[in-house]
This record gives sequence, structure tokens and C-alpha cells, in this order.
Amino acid sequence: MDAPVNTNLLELYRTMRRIRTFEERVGELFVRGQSAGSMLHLSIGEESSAAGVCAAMKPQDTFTTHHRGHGIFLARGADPKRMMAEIGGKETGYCRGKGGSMHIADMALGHLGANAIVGGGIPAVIGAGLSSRHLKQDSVSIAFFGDGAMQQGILYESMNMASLWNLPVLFVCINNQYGMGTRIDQATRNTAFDQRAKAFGLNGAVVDGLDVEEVQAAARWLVDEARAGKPGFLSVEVYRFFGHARMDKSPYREEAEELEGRKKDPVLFARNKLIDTGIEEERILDELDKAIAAEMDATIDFAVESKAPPLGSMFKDVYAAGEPEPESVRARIDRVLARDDA
Amino acid sequence: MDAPVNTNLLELYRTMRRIRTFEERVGELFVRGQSAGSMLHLSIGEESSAAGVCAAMKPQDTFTTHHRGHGIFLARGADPKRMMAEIGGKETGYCRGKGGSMHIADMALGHLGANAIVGGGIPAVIGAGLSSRHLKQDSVSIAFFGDGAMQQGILYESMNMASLWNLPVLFVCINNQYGMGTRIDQATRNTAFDQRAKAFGLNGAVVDGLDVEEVQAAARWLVDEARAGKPGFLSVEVYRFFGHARMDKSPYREEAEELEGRKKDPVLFARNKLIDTGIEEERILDELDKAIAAEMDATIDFAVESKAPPLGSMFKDVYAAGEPEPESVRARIDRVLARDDA
Amino acid sequence: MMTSMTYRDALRKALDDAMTDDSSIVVIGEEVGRYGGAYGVTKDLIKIHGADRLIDTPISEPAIVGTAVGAAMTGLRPVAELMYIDFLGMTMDQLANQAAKIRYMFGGQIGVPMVLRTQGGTGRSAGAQHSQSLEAWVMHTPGLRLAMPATVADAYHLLRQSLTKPDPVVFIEHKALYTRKEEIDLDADPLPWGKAAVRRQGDDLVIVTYSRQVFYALEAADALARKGIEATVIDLRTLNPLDFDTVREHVERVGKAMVVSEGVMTSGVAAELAARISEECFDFLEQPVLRVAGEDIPISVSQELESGSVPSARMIADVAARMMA
Amino acid sequence: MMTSMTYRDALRKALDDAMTDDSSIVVIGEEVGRYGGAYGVTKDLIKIHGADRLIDTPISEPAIVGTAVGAAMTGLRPVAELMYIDFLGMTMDQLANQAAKIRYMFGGQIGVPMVLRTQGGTGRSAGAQHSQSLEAWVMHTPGLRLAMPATVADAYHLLRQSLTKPDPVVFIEHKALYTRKEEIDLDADPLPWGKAAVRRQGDDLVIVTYSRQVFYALEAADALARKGIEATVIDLRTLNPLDFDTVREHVERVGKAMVVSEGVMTSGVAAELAARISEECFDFLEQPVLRVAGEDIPISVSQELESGSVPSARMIADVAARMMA
Ligand SMILES: Cc1ncc(C[n+]2csc(CCOP(=O)(O)OP(=O)(O)O)c2C)c(N)n1
Ligand SMILES: Cc1ncc(C[n+]2csc(CCOP(=O)(O)OP(=O)(O)O)c2C)c(N)n1
Ligand SMILES: [Mg+2]
Ligand SMILES: [Mg+2]
Repeated sequence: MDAPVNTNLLELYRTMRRIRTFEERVGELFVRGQSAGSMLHLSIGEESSAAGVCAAMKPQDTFTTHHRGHGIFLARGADPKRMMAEIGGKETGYCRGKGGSMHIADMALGHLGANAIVGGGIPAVIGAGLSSRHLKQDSVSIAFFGDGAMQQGILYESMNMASLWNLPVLFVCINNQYGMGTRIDQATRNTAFDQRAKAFGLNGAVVDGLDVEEVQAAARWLVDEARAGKPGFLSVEVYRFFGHARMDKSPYREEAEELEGRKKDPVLFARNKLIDTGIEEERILDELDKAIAAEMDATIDFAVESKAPPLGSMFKDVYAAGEPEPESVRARIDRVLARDDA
Repeated sequence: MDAPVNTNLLELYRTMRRIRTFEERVGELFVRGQSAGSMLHLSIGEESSAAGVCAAMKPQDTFTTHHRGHGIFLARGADPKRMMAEIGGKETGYCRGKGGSMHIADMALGHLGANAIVGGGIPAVIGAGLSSRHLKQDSVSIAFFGDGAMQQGILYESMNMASLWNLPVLFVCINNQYGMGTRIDQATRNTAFDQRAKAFGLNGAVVDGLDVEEVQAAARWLVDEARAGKPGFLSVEVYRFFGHARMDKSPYREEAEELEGRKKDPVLFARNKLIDTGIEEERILDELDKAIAAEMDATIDFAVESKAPPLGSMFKDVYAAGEPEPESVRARIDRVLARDDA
Repeated sequence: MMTSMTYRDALRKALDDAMTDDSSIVVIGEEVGRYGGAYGVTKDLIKIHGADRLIDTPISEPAIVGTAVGAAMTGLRPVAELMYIDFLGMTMDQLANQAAKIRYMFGGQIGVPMVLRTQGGTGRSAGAQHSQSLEAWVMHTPGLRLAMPATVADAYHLLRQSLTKPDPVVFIEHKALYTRKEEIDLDADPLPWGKAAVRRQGDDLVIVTYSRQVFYALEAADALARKGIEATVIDLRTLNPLDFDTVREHVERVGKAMVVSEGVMTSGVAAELAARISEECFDFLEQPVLRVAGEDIPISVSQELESGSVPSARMIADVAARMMA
Repeated sequence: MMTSMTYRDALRKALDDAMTDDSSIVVIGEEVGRYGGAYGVTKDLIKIHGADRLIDTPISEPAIVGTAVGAAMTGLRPVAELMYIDFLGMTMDQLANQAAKIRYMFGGQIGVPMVLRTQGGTGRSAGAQHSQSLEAWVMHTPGLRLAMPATVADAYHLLRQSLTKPDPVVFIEHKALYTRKEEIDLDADPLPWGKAAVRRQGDDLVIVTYSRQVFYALEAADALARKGIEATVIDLRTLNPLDFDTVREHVERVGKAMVVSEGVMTSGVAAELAARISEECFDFLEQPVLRVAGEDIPISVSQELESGSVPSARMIADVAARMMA
């Protein structure tokens, strides 16, 4: 055990456990047919990337995520009830039920938005980096994305700009080894992704996601450097425990591989480390876990009991309030037919 | 003089001189107001990249170019008359006057097309590489582009595919130090571009474009490797002698820099080398140059005397012959008004 | 011989049969091989035709389309798959500036015989970035053919026909139709490419539509029939070429027309159809051509909001009934 | 005070004045700084406002637009410049899936107050990939405003107004207008945002158009006047919002309408305008609304073919005269 023992490991564990449990509840919501949307992507197995990186962020920092971003948002301090409501497509959700799991966002926490376009949220951090400098916000902006986005060209355009302009920006690849059914070595030849970042002049690191403290340490270095004007890239190596989306049974990978992969469990690893190093007793952790389970159970009830957005809200927020609004098809037809009658 | 003395240097010189002289004539055509199009990009100063790389190609090989591709096409064996006619927007041109300088192509010589979109022609070589393998064409496909395209994401997507699929493909960056008014170090931080290619698993090299034989040697290695299934990348370092387009006087760069840059003249360098190493006498080279001048003078006459495409050709070749064609706006209106009259 | 088949299976069979007949066909896209396609259209084709012809790609949409362009120019007949039409925005340069213009710009030297298969539309509460109907962008691009099958038979035949065309075809499936099953006779002669199908004939109103809205229009027509209103329903099948002759013939006969499209109303396909009918059938129209189309808003993930954003059988029937009032 | 100014200088002045008034405005794009813009619109602004606010970018269109989106969400008011509208195809994902939908998807939490400045159209024989008029793609995307100035005064005022809007505005200049000079009074009150301008009033025919075609329409109207035909010419100025009330008022008054757009005819802006007029003014129309628009073909580099591919004053006048015959 030569990873640095950090007194905040308990906090990191708590964050990871909350993510794990939340995601399990999201799966339940889906199975009960109460989530909005046919696609739900769970971050089970990847908790260390979310917890480790977010622990290195400051309140003023901003970020974008990919479609598998529940964990990151929770680690950043999201209210799991409002998250679950949004995933359920309810009015009480972060986006009033219009966005859902793949389009969750919260300006208060600097969450510039999840994205259903692989790579789509990456360049926004360049803009946020410009704002940070121009408006003296002292903020770092982080783009979180999957290994699949490593093959999207816009990532390299963004890396190049960050490097060229010395922006306070960090690119974080959560390398869970798969993009849908495609194992990473079926998508690219050289998976030492930090080489790409370095070739563009960024700081770059690859870290094993088993130990959240190592993730945090790497992130801290890179975030601090970014804040000082040297942007960076971090790839966190984890394993996607389950299917791509909730319904995917991963027929394209061997069970043996999955069993092996799931051994790389950052939540369990942190738990054992807490116990082994004497930071916390198992009994206390059991209680913590139970409290989290209860907290997360309540999110389902909240989501289920919340109201769906009213049909009329459909025409709201296409443009800012007070600006010319779209006319509904029905209203137009009514108008035309009424004239016709007249 | 420790570059390998190659007996085909004379041939390479001839190619480069033809390019230089052709481009000078293109400039004249433009000044005379007889070129089609407001944009004309000359490759003066870059002749070694065209001559060196094309000398490493086999007849079955294919390629795409950027907007500054006259030299490459000439080095590949194009008929300068048909080129000049195309640049003049004439019916006798390679594309019947519809394409012009930026959209010249010739399937007979494997020229899959120049492109007015920076980076736009790059991914086509991936497809050509697939065809080569699938149809056993034993061909290599080469994408030529400028340093500006090094910041277009599609290049990295393409490199990744080439590497992943072991395609017979080569990426050639003609690094003339500028993208319009932007010096390369104002567009990117790390100009050791081969590092990017290597990070994606390709062979990579950077070569000084002063000596065409060095370009050819590097290209030969990379083309041979590509043919054997290991794709590569080559950056040829040259200097853009004149403005971005014919009308650009490059106010954004110092005259001192230009004078220094133009010392890096691959045509002059090869000429001196031919004389210094005793391969050819100056007198003979003078005659060769004169013959080339005469050949290229004739291209202008050919272009100027050729006919513009007939107006009716406008509706041709949107789709293949025999397929449903677009109706002209006038024809439709005639039809509608005729019915109306009836 | 009559068989019962889903839209998905008909598409799969079209690819399978075409690949058997033409060894130059390769399929290029994300998850098209081992996974069998995000919507299962290429399921197990890799076992039949091999990994050399069902080429799983990285997530690089611009380069996927560009690869297809290059392959099509050099002897292959690629089928590029875009998992969602919503990703078109990443690829419009390769599609509209390259694929669509190459034959023309190069003076007719060469064509780009590729098919871009993709799927669009609402119906799976997939949210704003996975539910769009962007066919108007394609229809507005000269050089691109555009096929949008509604029926199972058309899923098969239009795809087979697309795979013989000398020019790029954008082939848009509808995500809500994959599981739709129909009795069909695949041996029967198909309608020619570029010909609209009159799915129902009636003398009171013509409904011109395509893709999933064909079924909504037919459902609406049934409801209208119960009120004594008889509608003609025209399924355009391909938007380029557009069989306006069939539309004209029926609109002139009937004198009333409605166009239906799931795409956003403004500047969309419905606008083109309405403009064209209004222009060409002016003297025969008793009423304005009405557009029933997608609202001018993004699609919500919420199911109610999603289905409220696009035409429904009920809305078509309502509007039609009011046109006849 | 009346001054004489070119379209280019009016745009430049609008940027300059707006940047002086609002320190959150930054310009991001290729060659916008040191070079002063490919068409000279930002010339020397870097000397006034500094390199921090006139940000020269690498050639990375998707990331340029994405950068503007992120900047707009975090407190800046970016003006992203796309050197040619033809590059829109590389950026439609960032524009249509991100910029246009963010306010909606996120439930109204935040907007994207950015301006995408670009230029389009024919007139410089710039070939198939540098001469397009792609405004229809934008107009078909809910969430994007769309301004297309024709006059020098509008170049100034519409850009100033765009730079106060809470939502993304696509601002399309016409490459053939940059050198156009007009006498204007920049201190006079501008028309409100979203209001069409009636550039000429006549009782025989209404021509609805925008951007460069406004001048062709006016030229045609002059020619028509010599034959005793008086046309109303409406300059839409913004396509979103669309001031249909003004169009309706005049079409109903006059009973005959033509729409003119440089964009490709099929499924283009002219289709939307024609459909809408046909639908809403049905009872007032004496004739079909005719579309005079770009041909359904790519643009050639050859000057004759290029100018033959899009409407001209002569063609407008011809068609108008025949409508009146
Ligand atoms: C541009 C784009 N292409 C394809 C998809 C379909 N898709 C959704 S998630 C996904 C895999 C992404 O893999 P990765 O980036 O590794 O993220 P992970 O799902 O593993 O978290 C794909 C192909 C998409 N949503 N967007
Ligand atoms: C996608 C795209 N962006 C911008 C342009 C405008 N443009 C034409 S050439 C050029 C510079 C290209 O530089 P480089 O790639 O180095 O080629 P060079 O001109 O130096 O040969 C630019 C920005 C374009 N044609 N296409
Ligand atoms: Mg992954
Ligand atoms: Mg260059």
C-alpha cells in the first residue's frame, strides 16, 4: 500500500458510495419504467474518476460532461433528488424535465451541461477558459468525456487551442475501456492517450482509477497547473461494470473479462483501505452505507411523486423570456382556417 | 554536401522548374484577369514537397490535395495546358471549367481532387485505402495538405483510422509556415508535428524541404511502409514565398523574414547542386529552363483561346447521366405560368 | 411469396442480399459489425460477410462519411451508417461539400455511389439531440438523393435500389418503425425508384407525407372515413427525386391538400411541398394547403412533450376534419 | 448626420462601437485579428481593442463555434466568425445541437448570447465550396435567430442589435455587398429588430426578399416601373424572427407575390416564404406565388455559370412582367 494515505479518503469514499447507490437507484427507476428516455448510462465502476477529480476543483470552477455524467455531477455536490427527478423527466428536475439524464446541467454548481453528442461538450471549456481569463474568474474549466471521444476530432482542436492560449482548462478522459460494444483497442491503436496531449503541448497523465486518492493527486496537480495557465489532460483507467446503457447485457464481451474487470472496484478498494489503514471501522462504514441507501431511496419517491412538466411548457425557453416566441402549428392552422371561414 | 546524390536529381529539378514556371504563368493569367475565381494559391517555394513525394509514388497510387495543389498535380504528370484551362474556367480544362484551381481532379492520374475546404480532402484517402485493400489495387493513397490543416480535427480522426486499420495511406503536410496571415507558431504550440502522428501509432517524419532529394528519400520510406500496411505522416518544411493568394501582399510579415525565407529555395538549391556535383552543366540547365518557359507560355494561350463552358452545361453532372435531372427555375416558372394562362 | 417481416429485418435482408450480389459493398460505421448496429439492422451480417465488409469504426462521424466518399470514388460501394441523424451536423461538410458536389465540380469525371444510412424521428424519448428529423438539410443540397421508407417493403426495395444508384443517397429510417411488422411479398415487382405510392384513395382531401407519418395519415384517414370524409394518402418514398406528378394529379383531382412532416415546420420539407403544390396546382385549390409538421422547438426528453411536438394521427384527423367543415 | 459608408465599414463600425460599449464582447475567428478579417471587416480593430478581444484562432471551425458557446455561457458575449458560410457543415453540430438547444434542454437556466458572423452568396467566382447560401439550414433550426442585412444601415444596426440579444444569432453578410456604398444617417432611429422594411411601394406585385437580392429586386422594380408595373419590395432583414405581418399586409393589399432568394430553391427559404404566403393569404392571391431562387445545382467557378445559377435583376423583372401579362 504505497499510495499516499489521505485523511479525506473517508470523504472520497462517501462520495463514491453515494454515486454507486444513486446509480443503482437510477437502474431501478428505469426498470420500473419511470425514467424518461430510452437511454440511461450508469457510471458504476467509474466512481473514482468523478470523486477524485471533483475533489480537486474549487467552487468557481466549471465543467461539462458526457452522457455518463451522473457521478460527476453528484461528486460536484448535486442534489440527488433533483437529479433523479430530471432523469424521470419531471418538473422538479434540474432542467424541468426537458433534458433528462443526458442533458442535465446546473449553472449554480458550474455544470455547463451533459451532452448526448460524443465529444459535443468538449470545446465549451475553451470558451469557459477564455471567460475565466477575460473576466478574472480564477476558474478552471474541465471537460469530462469517455474514451470513445478520444477519436473525435474536436477534442484535438480544443486541446490545441487550450495549449496555444495557455487556458485554465483540463481534459479528463474516463477510460472505461469501451465505447458501446467497442473495446478501446478496437477503436485505436495507441491507448497511451497522454502522448496525444503532450504532442499538443499540454500536461498529460494516465492514472489507474482503482485508487481514488491517486486520481485525486493527479487531478490536483493538473488542476493547479491549469489554473496557473498550463492546461492538461488526464486519463483515468477504469472498467465499465455493466452494459453501455441499462438494457445492454454486453454480449460482446466475455463473462470472464467482466468478472475480472469488476474486481477493479474503486468503492470497495477505498472501503478496504479505510478499514485496513485504521481510518474507519467497518461498522461505521456499514452505517454510512445504510444512511446513503436511505437517502437514495428517497430520491426515487421524490422523482416518482413529482409532476410531469405541463404540456404548455413545450413552447417555453426556446428563446429568452420576452423575446418573440414560436407559434404552435395548431395556432397557425387555427388562424388560417378561421380566416378562411370568415 | 552530405545529402545522398541521386541520379534522378535532374528529373526532380525539371519537375520543380516546371512547377515554378507554371505558377508564375498562373499569376500572369490572374493579373490579366483571365483566371476564373477570385482566389488563386501559388505553390512557389514548395516545389520540393510536390516533386519529392510524387517521385515516390507508383502509377496506381491516388491522392487528394488542398487548395494549393497545382505543383503536386504537375509533379504527378498533369497536362499543364488542361490545368491552365481549368484555372481559367474553360471547357478544355480538367473539370470542363466548373471546378477551377481549387477543385481540379483527374481520375486517370489518381487525383481524387483538390479541395477548398481546409482538411476536407483528408478522409477520402482512408476510403481509398480501404478500396486498395478490398480490391487488391496495391495502391497507396496520399493526402496532401497545409500546416493549417494540422489544426482540423478530421485529420486526427483520419490518422486514427489509418493506424487502426493498417491502411496504405500517407499524410503529407506541406508546412509553409503560414495559414493565410497566421504564422504556424500563432496557430499551435508544438510544431513537431510528427509527434502527433506517432501518438496515433503512425510512422512520422519531418524533413527540410530545401533539398528535394531528402524529401524524396523520406517519402520513399514512408510510401513503401504504407504500401506494406504501416501508414505514415510526413511534414515537409518549406516557406511560402508570396502571399496567401495572388492578391495578398503579406503585410503581416516582415520583409526581412520574407527575404530570409525565400533563400530557402528548393529549385535554386537543386540547380546549384546539379552544377556543383557535376551532374549537369549550367548551360544545359539554362536551355532546359528556356524550354520549360516556352512550354508554359503556351499554356496561357491555350487557356485564353479555349471556350467558356456553354451556359447549358450548368445543369449537367449534378447527377449521373440518365438519372432524373434538376429542373431549372425558369422552366418551372414557364410551366406554372403557361398553365395559368391556359 | 408472402412473408411477415419487420422493418428492421427488411433492411437487414436488403443489406444481406445486396452484399451477396455485389462484392463491392462494404458497411462502415459505429457498432455495425460485432454489435450488429445500435438498432440491430446489421445484426450478424458480420458472420455472413466478414469483418472486412462490416467495418466497425471509431466514433469519428466526419471521417466516417469522408471515408465513404473516398471509397466510393475508388471502386467500392460503401454504406456509411450514422447512428442518429442528429449527428448530421458533424458531417454536413463531408456530405454537402464533398459527396454532393464531387461529380459536378470535377466536370462529371466521377461519381460518389455511396449510401448514407441513418435513422431519425421521435418516439423513444431520446431527447433533443437524438430525436430530430433533419431531412430538410439534405433535401436542400443538390447532388444528394434522399429516400425515406415507411413500409416494410419499401425498407427493403428502396435500400436495394439505393445500392444501385450512381450518386450519393441519404437513406433515412425512422426509429419508431423498426419493430413494425407487415405481410409482404418481396418477390413482387417493386415500385420504381422515384415514384410515390398512393396508399389510400379518396375524393375529399389529399394528404402528402412520408416515413412514419404515412401511418399516422392512414390512421387519420380511417377515422375520417368514419365521418364520411375520404382522403387520398400519398407516400412520397423518396424526396429526391420527388415524384411531383403523382402529387399534382391527385391534388388537381381533389382540390384540397395537406402536407405532413415530422420535421420542424419552418423552412422544412413541408414548406417545400406546400410551396410546390400551391404554385403548381393553384387553379385547382379550393383551400390553402395546410402544413401539419413538427413544432418550431427542440424535442424534450419528457414523453408527453415529445409526442406533443410532432404530428399525430389525431392532429391530422382534426385538421382534416376542419378543412372539410 | 449623413455619411457615406460601405457595408464593410458599417459592419466594422458596429463591432467597434459595440466593443467600446460592452467589454464582454470578444471576436473569435480565423484571421480576425492581425489580418483584419478575410473580407476586411475587422480591420485594425485589434489595434483599438487588443489581441485579447480579437482572438485569432487556428483553422478549427467546430471548436471555434464550440468555444463561442462556452464563452457565452460563462459571461462573455462572443462574436464567432466563420470565414465562409460554406464551412457551416463543419459546425452545424455545435450550432444546432449545442448553441440552439442549450436554453431549452436545460430548462431555461441559461442562454447562449453569441453572434455567429459569416458571409455567403455568389459574386466572386469562388466556386462550389465558397459561394453557397445556406441560410435555410439555420432557419430550419429552432433556437437560432437569423439576420441577413442588405443595406449599409442594416449592416450597422442589425449587428448592433444582434449584439444585445439573449439568444444565438447567425448573422450572414453577403460577399458581394462589402464594397457597396450608401449615404446613411447612423444616428437616425433604426427599425426595430425583427421588423421587415418596405423598400419600395407599388400596387401591382409584392416581391419578398432579403440580402443582396433586395437590390436586384429594386433594380427589377425600376425596370418594371418603366413598363408601368409598380412593385412593392419587402426586405425581410431578419428571417428569425420573421415579420410575416408586413408581408401579409402587402400581399393582401396587392394580390400577387413573388419570393426571391439566392439560396437553392428546393426546401429553401423561398419555399418557406412561398408556403406561408400561400397558406395565410390564400383568399387574396390572384396568382400562384412564384419562387425565383437559386438553381438546384452547385455553383461553378466559371463566372457565366455562376451568375446564371442565381436570380438576377433581369430574371426577376422578366418573371414579374410575365406575371402581370
Ligand atoms: C457523436 C456521437 N456519436 C455516436 C453516439 C452514440 N454513442 C453514444 S455513447 C457512445 C459510446 C461512447 O463511448 P465513450 O466515449 O467511451 O463513453 P462511455 O459510454 O464509455 O462512457 C456512442 C457511440 C453519440 N451519442 N454521439
Ligand atoms: C475549412 C476552411 N477554413 C478556412 C478556410 C479559409 N482558408 C483557405 S486557405 C487557408 C489557410 C490554409 O493554410 P494551410 O493549410 O497552411 O495551407 P496553405 O494556404 O499555407 O497552403 C484558410 C484559412 C477554408 N478554405 N476552409
Ligand atoms: Mg468508454
Ligand atoms: Mg500553410
